[in-house]
Amino acid sequence: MLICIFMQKQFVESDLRWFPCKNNFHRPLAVQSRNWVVTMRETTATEDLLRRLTLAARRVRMRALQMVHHARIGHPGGDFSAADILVALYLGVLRLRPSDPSWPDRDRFVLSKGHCSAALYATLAEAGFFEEKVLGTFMDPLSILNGHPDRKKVPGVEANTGPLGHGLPLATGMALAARMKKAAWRTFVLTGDGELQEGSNWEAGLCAAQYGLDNLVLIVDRNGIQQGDFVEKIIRMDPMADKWRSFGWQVAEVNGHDFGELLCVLGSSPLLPGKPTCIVANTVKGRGVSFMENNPKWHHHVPTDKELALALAELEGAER
Amino acid sequence: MLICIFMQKQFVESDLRWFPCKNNFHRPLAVQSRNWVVTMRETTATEDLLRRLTLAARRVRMRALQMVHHARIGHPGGDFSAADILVALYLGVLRLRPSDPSWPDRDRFVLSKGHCSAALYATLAEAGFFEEKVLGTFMDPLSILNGHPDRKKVPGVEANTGPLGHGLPLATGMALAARMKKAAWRTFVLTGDGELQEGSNWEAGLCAAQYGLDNLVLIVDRNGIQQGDFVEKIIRMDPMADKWRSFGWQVAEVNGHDFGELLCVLGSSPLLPGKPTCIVANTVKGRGVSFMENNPKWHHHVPTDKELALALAELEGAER
Amino acid sequence: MSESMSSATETFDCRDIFAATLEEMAAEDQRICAVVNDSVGSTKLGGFRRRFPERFVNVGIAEQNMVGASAGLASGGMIPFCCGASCFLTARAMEQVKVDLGYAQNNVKLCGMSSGLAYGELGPTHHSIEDLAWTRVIPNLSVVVPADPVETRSALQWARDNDGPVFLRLSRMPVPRLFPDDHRFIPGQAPVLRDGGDLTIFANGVLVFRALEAAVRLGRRGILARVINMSSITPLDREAVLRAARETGAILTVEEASIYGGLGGAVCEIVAEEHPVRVRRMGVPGVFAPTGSEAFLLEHFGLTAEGIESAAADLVRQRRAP
Amino acid sequence: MSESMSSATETFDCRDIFAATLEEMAAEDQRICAVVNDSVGSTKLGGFRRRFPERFVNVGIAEQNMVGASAGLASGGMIPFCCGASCFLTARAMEQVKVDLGYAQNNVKLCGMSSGLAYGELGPTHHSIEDLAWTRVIPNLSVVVPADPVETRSALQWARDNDGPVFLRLSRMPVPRLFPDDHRFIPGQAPVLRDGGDLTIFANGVLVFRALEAAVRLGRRGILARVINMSSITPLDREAVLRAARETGAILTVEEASIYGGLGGAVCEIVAEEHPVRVRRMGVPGVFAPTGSEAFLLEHFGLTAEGIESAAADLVRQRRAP
Ligand SMILES: Cc1ncc(C[n+]2csc(CCOP(=O)(O)OP(=O)(O)O)c2C)c(N)n1
Ligand SMILES: Cc1ncc(C[n+]2csc(CCOP(=O)(O)OP(=O)(O)O)c2C)c(N)n1
Ligand SMILES: [Mg+2]
Ligand SMILES: [Mg+2]
Repeated sequence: MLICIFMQKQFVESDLRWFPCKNNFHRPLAVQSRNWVVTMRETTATEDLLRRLTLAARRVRMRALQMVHHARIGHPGGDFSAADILVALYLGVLRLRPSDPSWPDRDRFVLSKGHCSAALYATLAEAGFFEEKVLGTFMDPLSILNGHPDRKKVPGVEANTGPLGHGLPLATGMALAARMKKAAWRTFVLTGDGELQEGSNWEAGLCAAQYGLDNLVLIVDRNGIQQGDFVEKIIRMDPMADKWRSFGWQVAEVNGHDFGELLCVLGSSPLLPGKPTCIVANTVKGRGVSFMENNPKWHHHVPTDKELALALAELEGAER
Repeated sequence: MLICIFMQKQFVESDLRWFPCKNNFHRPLAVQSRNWVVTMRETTATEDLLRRLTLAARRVRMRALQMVHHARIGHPGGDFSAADILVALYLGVLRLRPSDPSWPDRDRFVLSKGHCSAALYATLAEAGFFEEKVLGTFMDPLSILNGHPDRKKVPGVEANTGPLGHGLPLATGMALAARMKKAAWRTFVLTGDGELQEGSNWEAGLCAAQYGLDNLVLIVDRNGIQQGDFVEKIIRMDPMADKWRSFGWQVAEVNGHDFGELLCVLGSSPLLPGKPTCIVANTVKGRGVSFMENNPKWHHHVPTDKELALALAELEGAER
Repeated sequence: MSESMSSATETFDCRDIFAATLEEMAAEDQRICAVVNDSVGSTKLGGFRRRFPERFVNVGIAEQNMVGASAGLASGGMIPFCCGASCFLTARAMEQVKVDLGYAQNNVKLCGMSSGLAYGELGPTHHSIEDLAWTRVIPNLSVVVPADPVETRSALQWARDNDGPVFLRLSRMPVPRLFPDDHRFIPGQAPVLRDGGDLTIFANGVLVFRALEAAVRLGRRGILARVINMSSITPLDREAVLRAARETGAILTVEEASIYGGLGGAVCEIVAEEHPVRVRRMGVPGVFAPTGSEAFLLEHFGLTAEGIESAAADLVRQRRAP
Repeated sequence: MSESMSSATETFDCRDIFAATLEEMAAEDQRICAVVNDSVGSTKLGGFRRRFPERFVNVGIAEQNMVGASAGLASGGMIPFCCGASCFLTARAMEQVKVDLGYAQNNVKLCGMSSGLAYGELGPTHHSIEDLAWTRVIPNLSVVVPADPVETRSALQWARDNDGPVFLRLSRMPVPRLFPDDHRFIPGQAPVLRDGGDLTIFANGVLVFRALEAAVRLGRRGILARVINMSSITPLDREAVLRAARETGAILTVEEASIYGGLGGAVCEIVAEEHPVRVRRMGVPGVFAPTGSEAFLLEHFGLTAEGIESAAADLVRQRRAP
């Protein structure tokens, strides 16, 4: 299978440093275009792996929606746009030990868009950090599964998020810590696109670039929708890639729902020595259920019983 | 006299809207280059006007330094990099009535880098907002001239600044107010370059672009030095123009010590309809006194008696 | 949880009257505008945006700019109502609130929505229980916590007419009406809702009706509680506090906020300064809350009619003891 | 201004011992790092940067990221000392302090430099007099205001050894040494510096030596003042407060901070809850200061040995009156 990655022209393929990765499946082939180096990489990710991830992501979506339905609060739209990214990370990219969540050399992942805790919890259960049945307590009184993740309570959670704009500063600090300790772990952070309206992100962006944090990967869940409306209509964030480039980052764009692309790009991230990496993941909010897709209402709409049943049936029957 | 302005390629000269300006001296001539439209404009600013401003700026520098020496605190380096910009604004660009500081239709100016209050106060006195002798009370007990400007006390001051990163949000609000009131005033704001490390600026930058605030002009005092060191060594802010462009602003660069350029570009700002304007003013910190120029120490060094005397003598004898 | 009053009475989400009043005021006064941080739905300002699109500013998810730009709008002659979740509005823009509002005295009305424990199971990041302590220490800033729809409306109208920065701490949990239509919010005046001589309960916001219920229950046990609506935190009704100290000899404060530095703190400061008596503070006792809905958490922290009743009874017992 | 003690005694800018101790600790412990916001000079960390460049992070002028990245460093196993002017460190990053430090319990040591009125004529934007009220309401966060170089050093060492977030509120104004070399800062323990039975003065930071001077002067007038160093704001020494209430019957609090919600507020809360006595709070009385140096402003607000003396004498007089 061939994967395309778009990179800034000024960097040539020979600059790229490949990080060791669980599924070490990239074979770089550079192709010049007018404005871009289009890097074609052949993935050795087996159909089998891709199938496993697809099934896991389907379960994550189903559980997350059930959890939101149960709690009568939640953010299913963003859960669904992020589900494939989370599954690709936890089942295909991050070096982790679910049975030893505080293993010092683990890769770090920060869910900056902490309102999508349902998808995170479902993914953590899928990855084996805790038992699936815990998911049934989502937001129940005294549950460990608060509406936003709490690192003091939930195995596998690295940061207490919820207020937007905390994740990238935290991740920048984690990446600095790895450098100070000469440790090999990488730090990944997932933000929303609306979230990047918070200035704290740009403070951290400047800092990470100055310190050349090539152990830091920012993934932007670019679903084009924030809480109340389309991002474009509230505060436009495009051109997204230009912003990060002008702040000193290496940028790549991927289809955030294509496991081949996700595994290849996330697996070989950070992409360049001496620079932090930003991966703009183009996604669809509500992805996976026809009537939820690309509809701002589903940012925090709680499904009715009927909507839940319809959605589950759609997900159950999904081919792709 | 010919003035060069550099603009983004995609905008052609015919797009430019000229705002009425006190010194209405521009005659656009577009010249294409590879990446830029280089606009040559002939200024009709008389030698006389330029001479007046030069002398005023010299007085502003001398007084500011005396004030800092008197108070035994202050920020002379940034006072001096901003002096020409302040003088160009107050004596050549802003529509103001010094005898009626709260005239509703006045142009607004916010000194976001409020630590350079000495230069601001000296310029306000020069422009006639209050008597020169008030400057002698700089930071004295119960003086109206606090270390950072206070709009409730000082005629002509629009905003209480001091903490960096407040000016652009404030100015964005003022520009929005003008639009809501269908008023013609323009809002100008001057920030430092180190100051732009504050995320609040980028929040406001996004907002001003979304609302197409073409009555808002940001001037960046790009002196390359912040408090402790060169900007480049702490948190690099270059490429400065690219950042603002990717945030949706129209950008021009000028020599911040050339009154011809300053009058021409500030006078014709905002530069384009539908976009806020960012003017990157390339300046020298400590400009005007040989031993103060481009030396981080002078960010907040207080001159000794001898340094003061030497500096005043140099300024006094200055040609330009 | 106590049901006696709420079951009998219609309840209101004060955000509705908030939104309706703001629209009404905007129709009358061109200077009124609204500023939100991607919070059109949660502030219920969809109607405002439809009717006055040119006076509606959504700054996106950016609270520092939200408060800073509101100050700029005010300095340009507008009267901005700057509306967002109280937890972010205050904490994320604390320095803008201090400098651009308190110090520079820009005429901005901060509307902190869904304050206290309103966001329940969304957790401590979304609880706004520090906001009273945080804002009370800022000079020139009025701090108001309305108790019902009538007071919410009146406080908004007062904020419009008062030239100066105001923090309106609004809630989401449905509350019954406590005041007659013609009730007026007056800063620094704390109305007595029920008189009594055994102790005084100072409450505000959503807990006022629970305090009243507690007083009813206490009455049945022969304890006469004075209940005072302390919606005006800054300025505070010093006299009401001192009268309570002198006349009832014991004070209970009840707030949907931390017990440190807020209403309880303010009352203790006055009492200790001028007429020392025993004060017990009810609220969130210096911890981050566990998972649970607002109703669950209020119960968890004893902030129910029963909880208030028993704390009041204890206090009176202590007082009567030697 | 009172000169009697300072003229006789050598004084110290506590930032020097702060910087020296931090370097010493960093030499011993690889986990210690420093984070600054373009404040190398004002934090006196030039030496640290030279000796440990790879453990020194200058995030530029960006306080939200400064605190957030410090939390990330802590979660990655480092012990970051996050140092900047107290006014910006707290206000600009209030939510990061609440969420990333208090709630998430990341092991960050916030060092608020030049707190209180230290920046004098730079004005209210640079005064950090709200920081105690702001930080005291955040659970899990220790709040410490050392009084002299010995205590500054000991508090830093304690902060290193205590796994949890700490706010160290440091000052710049030279102060004499108050403690012997072997004095140890112990959280929640407020040492009695001078005993007396007529009233108790709780002070912290740069005002402790002025309180002691006041006590000397009061002694000459036959008033015996107990002086207690309340450097530990969270946790607070409840027992010391209650003993003071019981044994001396009147309390004066003295802090280089707002009189709302800080040390004074904390003491009033405890006293009103358990043993009501009269408390007078000295500090900045709910206003933004006029222009003037720190020394001028302290005098302006009565925060001198004479001012403390006269407030204490008044309080004792009131108490003795019927
Ligand atoms: C500081 C802060 N302000 C406001 C909110 C309320 N809020 C929760 S989610 C959300 C929209 C987020 O949009 P985006 O980042 O695009 O996330 P996604 O589309 O992936 O859900 C908002 C405004 C918040 N959580 N934090
Ligand atoms: C929020 C905030 N953080 C820190 C400071 C301290 N400070 C005052 S001036 C300054 C450097 C400013 O550099 P720059 O913006 O480049 O200004 P200029 O060079 O024009 O003086 C700093 C860090 C401040 N005033 N506000
Ligand atoms: Mg989105
Ligand atoms: Mg500079």
